[in-house]
Amino acid sequence: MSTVEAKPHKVAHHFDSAEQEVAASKLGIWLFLCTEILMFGGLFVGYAIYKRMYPEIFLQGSTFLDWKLGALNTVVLLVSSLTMALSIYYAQKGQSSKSTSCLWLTLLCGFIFMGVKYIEYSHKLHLGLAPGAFFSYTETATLQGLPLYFSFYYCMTGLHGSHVLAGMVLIFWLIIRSHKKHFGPSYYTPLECVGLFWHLVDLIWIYLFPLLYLVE
Amino acid sequence: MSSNHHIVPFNVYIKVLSALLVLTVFTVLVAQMDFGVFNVLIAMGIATIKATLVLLFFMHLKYDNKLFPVIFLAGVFFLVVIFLFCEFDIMTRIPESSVL
Amino acid sequence: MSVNYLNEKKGLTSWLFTLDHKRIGILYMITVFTFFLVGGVFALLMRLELFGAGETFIPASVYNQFMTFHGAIMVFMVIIPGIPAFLGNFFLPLQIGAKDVAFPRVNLLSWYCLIVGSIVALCSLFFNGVDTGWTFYTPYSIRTDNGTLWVVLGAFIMGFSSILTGLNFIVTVHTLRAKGMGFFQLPLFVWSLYSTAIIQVLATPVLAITLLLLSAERIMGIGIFDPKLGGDPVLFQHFFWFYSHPAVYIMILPAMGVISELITTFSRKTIFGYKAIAFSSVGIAAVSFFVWGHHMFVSGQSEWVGVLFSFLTMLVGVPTAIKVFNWVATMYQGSIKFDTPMLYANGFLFLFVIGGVTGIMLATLAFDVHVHDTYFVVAHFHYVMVGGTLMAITGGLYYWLPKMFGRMYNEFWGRISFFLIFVGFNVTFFPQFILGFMGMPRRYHDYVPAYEPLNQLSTFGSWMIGLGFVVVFFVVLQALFKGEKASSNPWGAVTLEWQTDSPPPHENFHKTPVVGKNPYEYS
Amino acid sequence: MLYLLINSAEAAWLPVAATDLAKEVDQLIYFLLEISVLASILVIGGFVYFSIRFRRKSEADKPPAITHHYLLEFLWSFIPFVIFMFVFGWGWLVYDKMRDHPKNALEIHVYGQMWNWDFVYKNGRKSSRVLTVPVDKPVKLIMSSRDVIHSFFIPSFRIKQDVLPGSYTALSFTARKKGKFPVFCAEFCGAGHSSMLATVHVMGLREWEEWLVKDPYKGMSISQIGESVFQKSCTACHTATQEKRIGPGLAGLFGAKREFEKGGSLVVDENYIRESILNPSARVVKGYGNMMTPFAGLLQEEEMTGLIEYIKSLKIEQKDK
Repeated sequence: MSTVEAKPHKVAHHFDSAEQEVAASKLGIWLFLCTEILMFGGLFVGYAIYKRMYPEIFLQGSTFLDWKLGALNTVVLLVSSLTMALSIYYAQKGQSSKSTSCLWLTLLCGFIFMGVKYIEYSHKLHLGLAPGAFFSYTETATLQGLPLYFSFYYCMTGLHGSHVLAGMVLIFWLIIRSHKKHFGPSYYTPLECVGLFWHLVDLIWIYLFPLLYLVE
Repeated sequence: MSSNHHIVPFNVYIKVLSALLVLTVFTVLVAQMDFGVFNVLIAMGIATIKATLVLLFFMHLKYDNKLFPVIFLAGVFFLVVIFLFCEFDIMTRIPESSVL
Repeated sequence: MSVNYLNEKKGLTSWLFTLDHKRIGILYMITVFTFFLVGGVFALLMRLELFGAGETFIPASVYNQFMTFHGAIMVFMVIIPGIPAFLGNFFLPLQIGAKDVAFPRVNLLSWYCLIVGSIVALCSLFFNGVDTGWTFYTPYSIRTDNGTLWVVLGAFIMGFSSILTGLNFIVTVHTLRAKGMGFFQLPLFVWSLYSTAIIQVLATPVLAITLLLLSAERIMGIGIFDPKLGGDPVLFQHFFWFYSHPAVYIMILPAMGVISELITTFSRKTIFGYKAIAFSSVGIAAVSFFVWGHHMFVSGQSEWVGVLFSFLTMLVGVPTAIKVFNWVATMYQGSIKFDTPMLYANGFLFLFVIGGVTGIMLATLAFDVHVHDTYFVVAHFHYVMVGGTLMAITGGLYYWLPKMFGRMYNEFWGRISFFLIFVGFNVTFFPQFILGFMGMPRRYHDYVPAYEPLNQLSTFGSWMIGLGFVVVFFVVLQALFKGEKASSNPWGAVTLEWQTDSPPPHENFHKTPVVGKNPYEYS
Repeated sequence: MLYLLINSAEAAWLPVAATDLAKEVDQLIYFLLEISVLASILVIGGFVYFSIRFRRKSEADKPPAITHHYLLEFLWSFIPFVIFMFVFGWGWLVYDKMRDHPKNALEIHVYGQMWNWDFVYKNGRKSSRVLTVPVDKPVKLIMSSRDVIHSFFIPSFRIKQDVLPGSYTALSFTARKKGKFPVFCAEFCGAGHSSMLATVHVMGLREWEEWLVKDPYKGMSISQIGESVFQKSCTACHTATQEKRIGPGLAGLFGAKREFEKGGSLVVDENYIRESILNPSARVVKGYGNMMTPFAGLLQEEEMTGLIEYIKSLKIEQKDK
């Protein structure tokens, strides 16, 4: 990381042109997003089925969640989506230091999100609101099937959280490359691909928030 | 090179974010009220509007290769398929009553 | 020998870190055949145990582990990666005139996913093994020994291997076709791989989440599939088969592609109904997502869903029938030469027809109720998976061996291997249809004495298959080290891979080909 | 090998059809077989004939380029489609009859557990491994599992249904033949899967009514009661000798010293046997898995006493025959 000189991107040997390379990368990342949707989707389908089977359990479960924290995290992720998109915008314009700052902001949002998540998790685990077999909450009377709600809560937010973490690692990698001036108007494919992934993580949270925190 | 790619204007991004934030406030407000069976539908409707905004502008679907929305929707489609079949199964199972 | 992908670089690391799709294809070949050997030994041991009623030489708990390992290895580590990741990796870029697949690094990563996944799965041996069958039905898989967790996680990781391969193929077909090659100039093997890739990308993630939930079930007792905590075990079966039924088309579609290539080449005649075969591949891939419930006719799912799934399953039969008829029609008025690959192609047709008609039988509701989970089902899917896919892999191996290694195999012993495998296969599995009618359930370590004669016959057959594959192994070894040099196009085939050297150079073609005609024009 | 074939030809086919529905299923099976054989002969015969007729005569052969033939292609898509729809409809029809549970049926509860079948009749009579039903009377089995998924399969009736934990499934039939018919478990359920067998005993109505009210243990000694409980509930995993199966053999158990998986050891007495039956996971013997289903609530007091006395009476046999 000693030199901060712009390094022009070299098209991989098996592509004829840069356009072909970009097209391939974007098609690849969209297919990957599709697999992500189906993977999360399995959980959503399970959620929908059990919510219809046991509506009372899900209603009672959601009262244990603090919608304010959920809303805060929603805002954080939305803002991070903006900064991610702006980072690409500045790269397209050739303003690479602004692009890098936007990436830093995105990473910061990721940290805030995980911090809030940590507060929520530790509070619940402290109360004994753990998934499935580890459920030990006894302070107030609860429905018999309540652990099932928390199984879904932890599986869905856990899988989502792990994706946020993965996204943060990728963004950190982008920051390093951005400092080395790898990106510019002619080449910003990694920014775009990681960006798409990050937006998808945001997209999933857009659904998770009302489903888990606001069910009536 | 890829400089011929469409650059979304700066203020479009800001408008989209504002819309998303407004919708977030809206969904929280709506959740305080009771619309009976429509509760879930409204919540999911708002979420879908938000998701569409993210897809179209942040994820550039509006300006990009038309194959990408097809891929994305294919994923959603098969989710709907697995959901419908499973629900159809569970709802049409005939419960056997115990007689002992 | 001139410079080619085999001798261009030397040393183990040049193989382990290679980004060349051809070398990765060879890595897959070695992996798949190694696992095939292991899975095959388990199969032989199982058949040996079933030689007589009562406990022959291993107790039920060990037998169940053999059964599970045989199933899991053959499904996840042999047939699913078999044709796409081995033959597909090698020949897809060659057939479309590309220098490589779109993402060579991802391609290598997918191989490592397979390796890491299988190592994780094998770790289960240190935790009392696994005895759930490859289907991991809950709640049994939640209750039984801890080895299950490792196999489930291993299968999860191997799923990524499959997803990444599929993703890579779709992008490659879309972006890297040679100039002048439209979608309807693609060879049919490519069409079949493309259809397979769609299934891999769309279905495998659902398996991934199912297996993740099953792991969570074992670690934390989340209860989503456990009736004790309010979960529904039948829902697990829905989720599982949503992947695993399309998965059988991941196994058979590429085999159909190989057969299309073999039949047209050895009949020296253009394929009959190119578009019908191409579209039926995509059609099968699409419909395959709507039929998974036919594994569950007696599982406790509702009658209406059963009827719906039975109907949809019948629909898959139509494009499959179209393919078979088109292959037969291709042979009409051809100039047919029975080299070993063509023998395998004909063997495929023979066995696949039987596998196909029994498939229609099984899709018929009332019929299925009697033979469901009996040896009839075992025989049916072996006719399709072994008779279909393995015949195609072996046939494809003989067909492309000259291209891959620049050497010819021994024709006489090639044919011997075919006859051993073909006859042995029928001796092994045909009696199992009858056992199914008699009512012998599958996954039985022991059976009532009335089933003994047919089981013994079946065991004899298994030895013949085993011997047949030993012959294949030696034929391949002999070809690799002592085989005659192969010309660039020993069969007179017309697809692009035969227009470059045998073996091909690092970037496949000395001059990037330009395509101006349909893929199977013999003139 | 030929000897084997001839020898087995007689027995090697569909088991005797003991209900009207089974005969209907058989008709469907025979139809499917006939049409499948016909189709296979057509296709296989076709390409075998082509293979011979159109062999390569010389390297200069110039086969015609036939790319398609719409009428033919339509026909070989449409005709199979019609046949498939026909068998689909037929299969549905018969399946619908299988799923039809008559209102006035005699209801019997069935419980599956690793690895045994228990049957409970309305008057409280219980039996294991033998399901006794009257001939010519509709019977409905209401089935559930105590542990994992099993499947109740009666080949002679051509019916099968998975037995689930946590919910009920049902199976109906009207037996037309007296006699004993085997029952298999058809859903993999662990080490004892293939020994999870039972028998359907179809008898005359009068005979069945007598059986229903008979005290099964009448005139038996305590130890004989134990033996009959052992024979119907325990033999999938235990033997009355020292031979290990899924669980330990029981001969010579009483008074022997056992070491446990979790450490510790104990000399087997009445209390330990009782605990091992009612709550087997409490102390699992070294070298065995925690597999046994708890029998708490499933045994009457006299059966428990009987089992203990029976196990006491099992002595190690002299191994010299």
